[in-house]
Amino acid sequence: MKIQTNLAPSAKSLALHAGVVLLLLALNFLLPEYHRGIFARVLVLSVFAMGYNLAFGYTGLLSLGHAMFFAAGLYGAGLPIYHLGWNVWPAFGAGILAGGALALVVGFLALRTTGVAFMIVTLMFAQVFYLTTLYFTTYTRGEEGLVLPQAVRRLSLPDGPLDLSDPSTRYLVALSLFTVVLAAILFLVRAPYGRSLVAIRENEERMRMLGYDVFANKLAAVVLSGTFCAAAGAAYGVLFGYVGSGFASIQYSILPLLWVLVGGAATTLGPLIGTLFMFYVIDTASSYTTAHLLVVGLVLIGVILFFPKGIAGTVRERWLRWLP
Amino acid sequence: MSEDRILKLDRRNGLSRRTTLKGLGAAAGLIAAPGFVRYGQAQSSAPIKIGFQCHRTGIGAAYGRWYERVTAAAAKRINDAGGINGRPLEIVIEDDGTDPKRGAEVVEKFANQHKVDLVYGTLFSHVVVGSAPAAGELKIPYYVVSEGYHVASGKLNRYCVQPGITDVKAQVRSVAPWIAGNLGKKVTLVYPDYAFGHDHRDFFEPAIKAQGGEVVAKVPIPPTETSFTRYFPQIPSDTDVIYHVMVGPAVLTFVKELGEFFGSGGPQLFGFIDSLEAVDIKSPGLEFLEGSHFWEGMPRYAQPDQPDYVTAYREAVGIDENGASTGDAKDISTAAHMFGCWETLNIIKASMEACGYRGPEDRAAMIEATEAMTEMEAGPDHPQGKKLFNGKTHQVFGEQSISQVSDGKLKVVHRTSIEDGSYEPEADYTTMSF
Amino acid sequence: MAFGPYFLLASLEGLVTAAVLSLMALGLSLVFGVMRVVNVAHGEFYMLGAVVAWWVASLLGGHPAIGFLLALVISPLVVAAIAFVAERLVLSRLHYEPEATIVATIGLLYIIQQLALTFYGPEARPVQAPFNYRISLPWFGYSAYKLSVIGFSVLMMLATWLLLTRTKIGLIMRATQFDRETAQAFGIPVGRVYAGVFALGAALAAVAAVLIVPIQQAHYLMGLDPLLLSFIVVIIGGLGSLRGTVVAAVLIGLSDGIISMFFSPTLAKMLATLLVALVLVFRPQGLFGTAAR
Amino acid sequence: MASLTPLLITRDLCRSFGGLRAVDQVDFSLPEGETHAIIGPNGAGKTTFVSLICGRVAPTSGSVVFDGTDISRMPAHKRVRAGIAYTFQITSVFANLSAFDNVALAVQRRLIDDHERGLTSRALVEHGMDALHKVGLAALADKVAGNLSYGHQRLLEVAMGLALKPRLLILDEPTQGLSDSEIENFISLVRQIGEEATVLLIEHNMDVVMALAQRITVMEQGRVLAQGGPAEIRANPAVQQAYLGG
Repeated sequence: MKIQTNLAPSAKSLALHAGVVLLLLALNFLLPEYHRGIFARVLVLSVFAMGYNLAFGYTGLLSLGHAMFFAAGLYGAGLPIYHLGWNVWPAFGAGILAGGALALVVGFLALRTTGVAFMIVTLMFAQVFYLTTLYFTTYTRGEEGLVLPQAVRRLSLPDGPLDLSDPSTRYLVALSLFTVVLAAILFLVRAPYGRSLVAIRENEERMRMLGYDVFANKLAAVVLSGTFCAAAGAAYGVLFGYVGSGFASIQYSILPLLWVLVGGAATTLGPLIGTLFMFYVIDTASSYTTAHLLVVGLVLIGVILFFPKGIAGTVRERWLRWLP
Repeated sequence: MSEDRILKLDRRNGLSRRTTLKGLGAAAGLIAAPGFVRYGQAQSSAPIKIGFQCHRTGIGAAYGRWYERVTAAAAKRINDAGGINGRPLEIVIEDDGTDPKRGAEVVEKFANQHKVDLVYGTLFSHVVVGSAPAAGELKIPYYVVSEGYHVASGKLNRYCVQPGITDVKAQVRSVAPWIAGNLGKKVTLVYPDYAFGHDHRDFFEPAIKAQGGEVVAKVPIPPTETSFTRYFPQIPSDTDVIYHVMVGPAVLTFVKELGEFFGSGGPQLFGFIDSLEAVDIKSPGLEFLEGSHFWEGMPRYAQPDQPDYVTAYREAVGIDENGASTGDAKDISTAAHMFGCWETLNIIKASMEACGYRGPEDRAAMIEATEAMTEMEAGPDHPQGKKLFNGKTHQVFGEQSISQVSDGKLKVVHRTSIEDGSYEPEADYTTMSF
Repeated sequence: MAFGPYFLLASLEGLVTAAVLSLMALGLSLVFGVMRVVNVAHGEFYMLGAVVAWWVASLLGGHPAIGFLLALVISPLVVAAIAFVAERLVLSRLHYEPEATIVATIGLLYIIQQLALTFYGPEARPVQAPFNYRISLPWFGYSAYKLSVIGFSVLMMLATWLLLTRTKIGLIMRATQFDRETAQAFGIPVGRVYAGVFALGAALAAVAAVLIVPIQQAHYLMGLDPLLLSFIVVIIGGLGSLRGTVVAAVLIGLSDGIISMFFSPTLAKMLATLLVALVLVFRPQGLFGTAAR
Repeated sequence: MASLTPLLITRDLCRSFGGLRAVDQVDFSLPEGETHAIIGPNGAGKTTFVSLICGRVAPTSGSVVFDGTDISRMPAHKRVRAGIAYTFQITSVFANLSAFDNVALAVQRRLIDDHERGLTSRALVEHGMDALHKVGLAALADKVAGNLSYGHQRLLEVAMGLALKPRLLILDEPTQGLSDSEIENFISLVRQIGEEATVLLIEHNMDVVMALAQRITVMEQGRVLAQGGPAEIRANPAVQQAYLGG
């Protein structure tokens, strides 16, 4: 009997993930213009999905309020740029901080509940956040939103500023963020902390009786998840130049859930696969029919009926057991 | 436009003086004889492709459908008359779901995948604002039909133009004198509590003050609200006029509950037809609107004295004398806004012809040609009425209609002048680089 | 307006909201209680109810009451049938696994919404009230129909309560709710009971919708807000508690109306939502009944 | 065997559910190193009592003192880290994880606190396999826990408890549902554990109790009915009447 346990990702999985990142890097030079733009967007949004996956997929916390963390990052970065003329770096940091802090407060309160009640409570907190963005329309322009001028969307680097509105730069910045978060999650899920999150998902009471502080672990997961989502939001704002309350609406809480489920919950690459897949389903469907929501609905039901583990989850179950 | 500015433009952008002058000339020609000038021989017979960003689904779907019909009618008219520079016009439609994120993606898709010459046709402000950065980055002209103040505020970029419909700031300012003169001086505002409503609030108050009136109360309605009666007690009893503007599916409820609350004895009502676009005035529960007044961008009901070109326009887009679809009397149009699609397409044609548009390399020239426009005469190209375009703010200003409900129909009782709504420009896009 | 009449008006409005909300929430609560699943498409059944009501009413001429009453019968039946089919085709195959069901019902939500948009259209369309009478109070006017909605809703709640507590169907439902395996062992066709409960829940939403269409209009996006409110009501009321559901609906309806008297409306919505969220946080079992899990 | 100060003391411990007093004024003390059984009819409050000790249930009144420290208000996970391990009455393993990973979760928690050795892959395997060896499950280490036989799952529960290296191991009806031969093995396993740790055992099977317990506490209706050595309890007429049925 050979039992192995690694607290770090195996060489095989490291190679796979490095391969995915390299492939994405190559795509920057290979993809046609339109698809490159879409991939940049999808990369940012899959960071959102990866953040959600940490809470939902790994820890089993079904939140319907993650739009508030994305939007906290979006506004946290966008408002200082727009009103105070901040640079992108500090604004990006402010966005992440805003999302992390919000996640800490919301997590601290919402984690007192479980299951359906948790879902509803997060949904309601997100609704409050959404209304807040409307209430301060004077500063946020509410649903209409704000445009971050192209001129200020520059990332200052030692070698001179990077124009974030340039398609290639934007793609590479999005890919960098994606890579950082992917790597963080890849190492996290192999690490003891990641294992305890999965175990909490499986059997919370048992974990408590093994000496784990379940609440603290879950809270840390929510904060980390919220921080990743906020990073995606902040990046979205500075890369694409629009900040609006629509991103705080319930729809944007449901979307990461769908992406993660379709791609495969509790898999490292599932969020990317799901986000990409859903984007192209809608994009393709909308060129054939106006009824593209119908297609989305059918895909969802089809996936959940026939591939309940999502795409990456099914691959893992049937073929590649080692897939993280 | 002064000689001075042309030179400035030249120095900064390195544009040839000739192009600019040509644009100017075109504009001058337009004033003299609309549709007469035919610059630039057809470079090729390949169609000119216009990407139409359409609200086919989502909250704007009721508007989107009519925008689509009017666009089809206007494109057909242009093609029947020989196209643009002899090239046929092709409309490529993408649904934006009335969502700003999807809107930006659609602009990218138009520019990079469909390779259209320009993007056009967006109505809802948040989609315009969400899509504007993409248009600016891709350097593709973005002609919106939104009535929002976003373009004129200078917050967008040089590629964003609104030449076919008056913005909300001017609309609001232009009705204020008539309200103060005919309905009363003490006004209570009822508006949705987000950017669209705040524009009405912020622009109307100074306008009515300038007329010696005052806003006695402001009643914001939260965006998620579906019933409204409970807000009506906030309307002070000494109110002369209730100024109401709501959008979205709950508008009919709003107007109906207003009627139930006040019955026939309440204050005068002045509404923006946005409250009832695509809704039959004869719907049950709206009887109390009889006698009240509405702003209309363009009259929904056929007016007895309407010019022939208006009749022709209505026929072309397929609406009957009640402003409903000729095919289905229950399918009410969004007449007060959709004319903007017609006029914008005609301006696109005029701009392209003015700059001798050949392809995407002439996009900047095309924007400049539009910027060079000033007055537009009422006529088949501009059935809503004469207009004045401000090249600095990229915004057009036109006459507005004030209509009264009588016998369940809207009858125009007053037409405001362009001066009523005019305001100091607050931006100058022409100083921005392309 | 003076405080007294204002308060009266806010309370009346709150009660109308509560009346419709409690019917809809009751449907959600039944499904939740018996099947232990969250039906995210519940709001779309409500929307379908309104759309079908418009369709029935617009087919018929004559006195508006005829169309309305017919809609009150036909619309819940049609919606129940659709829900029944959806349950058999999709939910039963998912073995009512909570998360899978949430996703499937989100899918259902999109499908129903799209079909409504395609076949019904994007417009908001009204149904005429069965009678049109405006009660003139000294301070303001009020629709008599709105008051009758409260009455009818109470009747419906009573009928449902009788169904649950006094009939064999109710007994079977409660047995299934209590313990699925045992119920199965006693020969109760659990699958069909579930489908029936799902259909009944949808039908209740449809009834609520028929009652509301003369006040608000049928629109293909009308389902979301009532869905969120029903969620809140069901959780606050406590799972599977009929009494709790009604009390919570009245509480939410009234507080929504009355809080808006004192704060700017959007702020009022924020505060009310936050308040309810905090109630849930500190009393997750709701006001009545057992903890939501 | 008993040391001077007891490892665990409860004083006047009470817990009510609604009107029902599940545990009623229980004074109890457990010397270090003892293997102690709690017996009593169903509903006597045995599981509630041990739940109060390990912190799954909070007391209505009274106190629990472990190793000289009052832990009455200490959350469960901290009590576990202080050295109280609990194995569930109803099998509660991580069904989707392998047997080894189940145990590894327990080892991992302990190693995080063990600042000298620290948490390494090697230590994890070593300690985890050690615990599995003790209960005889080493050969099944890579099997998914949910697919193990019921008896093996019960043993896995015990292994998880052992992996925590507790000072006090609480076993809640560990032999329930086991076959006779499995019970035999189990008795020798608990004897072995008893050499290193204090064991508190709730058990219905009197053969197991008599074979293992140095002292026995009999509970009835939330109260302690009797306490003493096996022979003493067997001879106690009140116990015979109430529980052993004469």
